[in-house]
Amino acid sequence: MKMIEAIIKPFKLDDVKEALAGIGVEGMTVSEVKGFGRQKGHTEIYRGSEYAVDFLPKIKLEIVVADAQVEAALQAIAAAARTGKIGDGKLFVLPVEQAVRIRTAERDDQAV
Amino acid sequence: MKMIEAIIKPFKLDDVKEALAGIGVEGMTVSEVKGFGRQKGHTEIYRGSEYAVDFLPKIKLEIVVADAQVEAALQAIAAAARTGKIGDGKLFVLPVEQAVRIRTAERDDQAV
Amino acid sequence: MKMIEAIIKPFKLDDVKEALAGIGVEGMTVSEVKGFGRQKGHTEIYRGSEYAVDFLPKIKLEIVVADAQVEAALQAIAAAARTGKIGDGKLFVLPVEQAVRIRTAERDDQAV
Amino acid sequence: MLKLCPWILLAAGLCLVTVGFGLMATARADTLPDPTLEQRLADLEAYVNNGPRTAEVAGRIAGAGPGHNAWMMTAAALVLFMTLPGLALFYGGLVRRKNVLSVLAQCLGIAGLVTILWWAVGYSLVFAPGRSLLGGLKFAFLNGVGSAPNPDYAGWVSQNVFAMFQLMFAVITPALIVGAIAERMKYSAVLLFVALWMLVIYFPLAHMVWGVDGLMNGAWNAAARIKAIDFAGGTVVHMSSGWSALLLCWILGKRHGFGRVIMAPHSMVLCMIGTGMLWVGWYGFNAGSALAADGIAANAFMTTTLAAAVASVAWAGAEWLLRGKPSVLGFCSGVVAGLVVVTPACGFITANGAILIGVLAGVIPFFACWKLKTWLGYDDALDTFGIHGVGGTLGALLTGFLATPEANANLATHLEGIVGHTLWLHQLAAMGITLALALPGTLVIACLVKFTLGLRPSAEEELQGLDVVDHGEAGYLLD
Amino acid sequence: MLKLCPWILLAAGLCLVTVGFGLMATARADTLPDPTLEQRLADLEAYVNNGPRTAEVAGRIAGAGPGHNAWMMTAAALVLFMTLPGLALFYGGLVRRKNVLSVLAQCLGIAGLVTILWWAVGYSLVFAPGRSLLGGLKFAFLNGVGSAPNPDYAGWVSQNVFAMFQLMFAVITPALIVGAIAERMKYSAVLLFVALWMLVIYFPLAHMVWGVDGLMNGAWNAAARIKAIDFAGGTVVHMSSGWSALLLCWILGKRHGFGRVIMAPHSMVLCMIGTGMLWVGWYGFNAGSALAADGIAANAFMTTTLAAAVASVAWAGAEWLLRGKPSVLGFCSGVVAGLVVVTPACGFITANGAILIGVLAGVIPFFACWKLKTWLGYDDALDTFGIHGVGGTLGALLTGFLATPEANANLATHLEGIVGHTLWLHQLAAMGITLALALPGTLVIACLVKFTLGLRPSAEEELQGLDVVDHGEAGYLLD
Amino acid sequence: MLKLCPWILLAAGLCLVTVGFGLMATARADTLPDPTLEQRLADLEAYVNNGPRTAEVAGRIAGAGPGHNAWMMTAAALVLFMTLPGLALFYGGLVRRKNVLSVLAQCLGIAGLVTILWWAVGYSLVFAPGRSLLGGLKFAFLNGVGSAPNPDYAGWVSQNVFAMFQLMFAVITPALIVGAIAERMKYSAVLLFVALWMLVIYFPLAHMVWGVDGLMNGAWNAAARIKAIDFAGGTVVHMSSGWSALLLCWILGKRHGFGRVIMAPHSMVLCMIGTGMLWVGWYGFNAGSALAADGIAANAFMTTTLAAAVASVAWAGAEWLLRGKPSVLGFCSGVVAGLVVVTPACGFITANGAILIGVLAGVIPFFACWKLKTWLGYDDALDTFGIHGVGGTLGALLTGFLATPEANANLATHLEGIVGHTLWLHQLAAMGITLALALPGTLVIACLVKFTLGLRPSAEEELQGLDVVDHGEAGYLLD
Ligand SMILES: Nc1ncnc2c1ncn2[C@@H]1O[C@H](COP(=O)(O)OP(=O)(O)O)[C@@H](O)[C@H]1O
Ligand SMILES: Nc1ncnc2c1ncn2[C@@H]1O[C@H](COP(=O)(O)OP(=O)(O)O)[C@@H](O)[C@H]1O
Ligand SMILES: Nc1ncnc2c1ncn2[C@@H]1O[C@H](COP(=O)(O)OP(=O)(O)O)[C@@H](O)[C@H]1O
Repeated sequence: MKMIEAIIKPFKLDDVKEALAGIGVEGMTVSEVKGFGRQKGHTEIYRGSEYAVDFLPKIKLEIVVADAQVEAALQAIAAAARTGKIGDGKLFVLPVEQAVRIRTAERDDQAV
Repeated sequence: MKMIEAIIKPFKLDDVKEALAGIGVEGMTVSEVKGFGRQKGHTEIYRGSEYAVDFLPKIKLEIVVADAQVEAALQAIAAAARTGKIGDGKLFVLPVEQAVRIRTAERDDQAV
Repeated sequence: MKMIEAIIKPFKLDDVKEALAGIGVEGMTVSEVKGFGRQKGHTEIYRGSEYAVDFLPKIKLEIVVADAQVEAALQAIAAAARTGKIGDGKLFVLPVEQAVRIRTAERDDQAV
Repeated sequence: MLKLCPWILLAAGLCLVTVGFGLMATARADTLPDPTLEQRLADLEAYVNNGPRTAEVAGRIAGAGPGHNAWMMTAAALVLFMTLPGLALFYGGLVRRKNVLSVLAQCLGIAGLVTILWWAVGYSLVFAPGRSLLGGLKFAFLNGVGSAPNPDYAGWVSQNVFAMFQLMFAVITPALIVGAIAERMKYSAVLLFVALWMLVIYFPLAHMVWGVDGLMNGAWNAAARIKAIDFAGGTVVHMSSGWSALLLCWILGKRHGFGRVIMAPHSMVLCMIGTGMLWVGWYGFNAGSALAADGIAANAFMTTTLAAAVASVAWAGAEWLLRGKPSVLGFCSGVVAGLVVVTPACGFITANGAILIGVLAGVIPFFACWKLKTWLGYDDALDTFGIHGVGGTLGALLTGFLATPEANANLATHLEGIVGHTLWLHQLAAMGITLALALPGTLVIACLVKFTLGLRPSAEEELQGLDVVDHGEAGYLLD
Repeated sequence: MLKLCPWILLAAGLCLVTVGFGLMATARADTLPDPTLEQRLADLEAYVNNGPRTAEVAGRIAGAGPGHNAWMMTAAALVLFMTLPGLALFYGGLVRRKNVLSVLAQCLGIAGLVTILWWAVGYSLVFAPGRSLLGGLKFAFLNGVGSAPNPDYAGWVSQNVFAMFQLMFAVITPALIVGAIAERMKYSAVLLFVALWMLVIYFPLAHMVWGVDGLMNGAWNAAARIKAIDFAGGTVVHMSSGWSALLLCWILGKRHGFGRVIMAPHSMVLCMIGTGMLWVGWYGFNAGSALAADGIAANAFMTTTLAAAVASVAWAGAEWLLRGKPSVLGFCSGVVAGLVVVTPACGFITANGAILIGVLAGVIPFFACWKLKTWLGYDDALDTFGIHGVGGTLGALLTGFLATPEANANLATHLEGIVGHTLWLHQLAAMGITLALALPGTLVIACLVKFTLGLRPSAEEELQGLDVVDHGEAGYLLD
Repeated sequence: MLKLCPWILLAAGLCLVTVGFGLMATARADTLPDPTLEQRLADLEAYVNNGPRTAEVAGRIAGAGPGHNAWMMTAAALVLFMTLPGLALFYGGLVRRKNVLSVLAQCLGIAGLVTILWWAVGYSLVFAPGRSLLGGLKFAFLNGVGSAPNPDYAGWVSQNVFAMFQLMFAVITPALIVGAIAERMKYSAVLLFVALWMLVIYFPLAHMVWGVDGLMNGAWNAAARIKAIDFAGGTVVHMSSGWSALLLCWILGKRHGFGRVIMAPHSMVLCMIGTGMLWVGWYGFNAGSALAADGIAANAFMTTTLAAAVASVAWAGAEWLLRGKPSVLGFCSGVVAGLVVVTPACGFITANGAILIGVLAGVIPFFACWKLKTWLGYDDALDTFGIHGVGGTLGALLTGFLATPEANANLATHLEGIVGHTLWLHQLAAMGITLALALPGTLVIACLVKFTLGLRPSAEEELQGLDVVDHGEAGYLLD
């Protein structure tokens, strides 16, 4: 099993979810994060003070899939999340050694 | 060392924390996430518009433990977090290659 | 490639960012988390009720770097984040098997 | 679906009834003699002095007086402001995030429901002449309640404005109860409970205290058996709601996880906004209860200010001494406690009386919330009993000791010989009657609702939060 | 940078013009005879009764009357409160987090812009005597608008207070439109649109309805061709803004992602705070429109309360029946709908009329927002049309049927024989004229803005949110 | 624990003192002759005109007049609303999330503390007759301050209402200082500083400007050495707090991380809500300062509206021109700046004067906040100096040039020959005295507090945020 950690633009979440559903991946865990990278932020000005807001809102998805599904999932996410503009985000694949479904105590591939 | 990533129902956090303390694990990092999975969300209606809120609030725990403690921790978390109802969550185990305690620069098993 | 997961004190974020920039690391993903550990929280009292707020606000950084950069990055972060007081945080290093830049479909070391 | 029947039916029923209801033309015998210049002058002076009109002549002033009407419209709007959004925010900020909308919905629903009841029968049962325990039906459906003043209550204020001013009191009283049962009572049950509570408890009680022929209207009803006084609602509003709330939250049981889970306020900021609005609105409540922009209103304005400010300092000061830190919730609680305790007294006491009330209002409810609640172990979620029950009781009693004709000459009319002597015994009697009506009444109503609609949501629903469960909405969407 | 020229230039231009403008000394012929005691008494009674002053003598009362002035200052402040922060919060809570400041900025900008227009020409074009379609320039730059009353409108209220009271109406009307076009219109375009809309639509319309020689001022202008009545702005305020909003949001097009992305309110709590403020402020709007603290104001106060409360119950009740849950947004929408529908009627109807209005105001706009919007497919983001357009239209019509001299004796002056008979036809005519002015006017103005400044931000900007794009700020910083 | 002694002791001490204090019976010699019809009429007319009562007869009007009392109670409530929750939100929204409650607690604590001081000695030191620099102790503990008017100030308003109205000014003035020192001053130090500041600076200054025998009360004290005018508090309220704030924040030093860390407002939404409330409440402040619902109040209402609106447009317009985007904070800052600058002038100027004030109020404080602060490098966290210090100074001076008897006939009484000529020199003198009192006073008090309680929390505490450190609470709990 692998965990795919995907950092994407917030408004692409629905598209990515649909794309994953399309290849049979229905489970995932989502969090709001802030990204630093090449994409430039904006400036906020409050009376005398200027602040360079260099963090940008991003969505992080964690999706655990069986090894065989990894490549399909990467393709699906990348295709759905791409706008072609800087800041589209990254996909990282991490190894997962075990998985447990809490409700049933099923393990590993059965668990996700 | 391993990192256990546990996705649980929010109101189970206190129970899980106690269960972990019970086996000597005192450190962890918690974040609020949203889960998609088999568990169904609810519908919100605002005047003319219906929205299927299909993400559900979950708590994510990250706990780094020595290899020997992994199984005990998994058992403890699963037992404490289980309600038997759909949506109880998952446990994932990821390998950790190094750990550093920033304050002391201690490394690896000493660091957690 | 490795993912360095750094848990630090919130007000150290700017220092850490600068330190990483100093060794050429410009990309990272940040989230707000809560830490449990040795550091003690505070007590909040609302009329008749006392609550021990034992979670503490922390910042989590996820930074994916090439294997060769890991040690330098660990040093840089630890130096910048250290106050010497309890609760300074941890660094964990996890293996990353693949990386993709969504915009260009570049892979692995090119992607980060 | 079925569960909302009581409410819908009530509203619908009342609407239908009114259709068949003929509109009474206000007959007016214009055969009185013309006034002399002197009488016309006297009438104008009566307006300025808020005195009685010259009777027996066809006065040239048709209706209400602008200064008094202006103030009473302002006051009525201020009292509405206390509930919407004042109290809703004060309470809404104190619950957990998942229940904030349920509190707002309860305040909104109560405002709507009570207005309908008030229009249909409530105003009449309280303020129409009747018997000493309950008013008549003369003003049902607000018939005959026009812009002319009703001299039984306020000679220079339009009766429709008076009726709306009093409506706002009827709205906020049951809304106070929401604080005790927050986070764990079904929405339909709240509404049904409130509807019955108004009919069984509030309307009779308000008539007894403020009705022209009410049993304990010591200041205005010469025939009152109990010569008690209650300027703006210590018994009617705060004791009745506070003690009913205690009983109801005891019947209801504790919130799941009470004492184990963190149930801290999700937004002290909202709570403080609500507090500010309550304070500002309370000027309408207290100074408005003079029913005129006269010297009594002016005095009530001052005593209200002093009591609120001193109590806030006293409560926060007690925290500082006993716990090391003064909290925003402490200041806010003190403000509200000071306002509650001064409510029955505000029009009858001097500045120094108000200062004393402020000190006691800061300290005694503080102990009720801090210690009493822990000892007795009830889950009064937002301290309705600790503040309104205890505070209202304290205020009603203190009024008995601190009221003085020096502050309000009316006390020398029917109450000479009582004020300053045995008044406090009459106050005790009034407090006893309030409890004798509120407690058994609440018990019966709560049981009735429990065995029909049921009082509580399922444990799962309670954990999920009432916002989503009862209203299908979320308070905040932060992404 | 260039884009803000219209606005800056307008303001700057007006400022310069006024420099050369001479201040008119208010000449006063003090050669009238001294009043008798009887006349002095009559003047005082006229003050209390809000009647006409004794003419032809040198009355001893120099200016306005304190009771009426007090109420009108309060009312004007309340109507400002409706917009800032009331409406801003009501709307601000309903948009997504990334656009909340853009809504606030629109309300603030409109308040500023309209005040400048009002000072320069607006007040004069509406309330100076002129022709039946538009007032004159006598009061341009508020010249001659002092503390003495203008007996054309309110004999006992200072004209400057009257002017500010009416300004607050002029501010909130275009701000209502913001609800329809929220989240997707450029800030500069909003301001230019509003400036033109005021000049072309609001000022003429308000003159026709309320101007002393206005075309459809049935109650006060004996020469009015259309004998319609509109107490506080059903046509002028709600129909004009509601229908213009419909057209504008149709010209503008839908928000990106409309129907696909979740566009739920980011803070129902803010929305509810705003609702409470709107309700409280609306007493200034409706009861203030009596322009005195008299019996008509008192009656409007009552009808406003009843309609708002009943409509909130009706709307939430409809939700409960048809969808299983009453929502906070339902209660809030019902409150606002009730207030909108009763606006043109409030000073002319009885309590029972208000109850009927409440029921219809809860049900009909509910269906407009629930079904009509879906059928027709326009993106009226926050339901300006569904509530103000539909509600204003409904209210203007119902006024024709429910107005009665029993509630307001003034209806028996110029309108005897019409009220209770053909009044509704006159109302229909007034509604027709309102649409005939508002719709083509909006079409032309919107096109003009579209082809000069452009109406919408780029898709990318819209996705990022208008707060950052148009104002360089974020609504909340939660870390 | 020890640290709160000053405050507790103060409160407790005052409470004790009052116990021994006898209540003065207000003796009244009723041996005056009966009034004639003519005199009774004249009295009624005096009420309507806000003129002086007929002396030397036993007038039939016992106390205050309802229209004026109604307005002044409303105005006092509005001014409280400015602080709680208005200013608390305006400031609370501008700090970082971890300090929001500390700002609210400072506003609440100041409200309580100042009320106690006011009751004990403050009202008396300001408004009891005394010497030109400070009032006497006649009204200590509000003794003798009843519902009868005090003709030295307002012949038709109850003195207790007048005292509460003025209290609200005394509350908001030190609360303004909070903006400069936000996020970095110990709570106990804030309270001690404020208590001393009131005694040493505010009470004398307010007496000099508004006291019946005050040194610079040009409008009402014929014997005033400095014939300056200040309608609603340009010197007393805004200059005194603004300049003291500058000095205090300079003594205090900068926040940790100033200029390096993002210190952006955590909630512009709260800030805007507060702004709306400030604007609405300011009508009580400015129009209320007429101390009657008369034509002067009416004029002040108009000028206040115009200045606020124009300044908001000017400030945001300046941002738009110079930085490309108009911000919500810009509009809000402009509104407040406009209100500040027009405060001393509002009852003395015409509409056109108000427009001019609006333009300057938008532009000059904007530059102070934008450039001056950067040049001089002080950390005036929320721009108390930039807006209140600079704005108050500007307003006091402009009043010297723009005041005109055309707007306020009272200017022709004691000030004929000065208004329109050398008035601005008197204004300059008054401004000088204000600074001469405020700056050394603040320096001494700040040092005193610094070397007893200490001014700042530890760096660690400041980083953690004052909410948890000083109050043991969190502003929001979002999970
Ligand atoms: N080395 C990295 N480790 C972790 N996250 C990264 C890294 N580099 C970039 N990111 C994440 O990816 C997001 C997009 O990266 P960015 O460099 O802005 O553009 P692009 O995706 O087009 O290369 C960043 O906002 C950040 O969240
Ligand atoms: N493949 C997955 N990868 C990551 N997280 C998952 C995955 N599947 C489920 N989850 C997480 O686990 C939670 C519970 O899963 P769900 O399918 O709803 O029920 P259950 O835990 O009973 O199987 C989800 O809300 C989601 O946060
Ligand atoms: N075993 C662990 N797994 C994951 N995170 C941990 C673990 N132990 C500590 N942490 C994180 O590190 C933070 C700091 O740890 P703590 O024990 O308080 O102090 P120190 O860093 O000085 O050892 C915690 O708040 C928590 O977020």
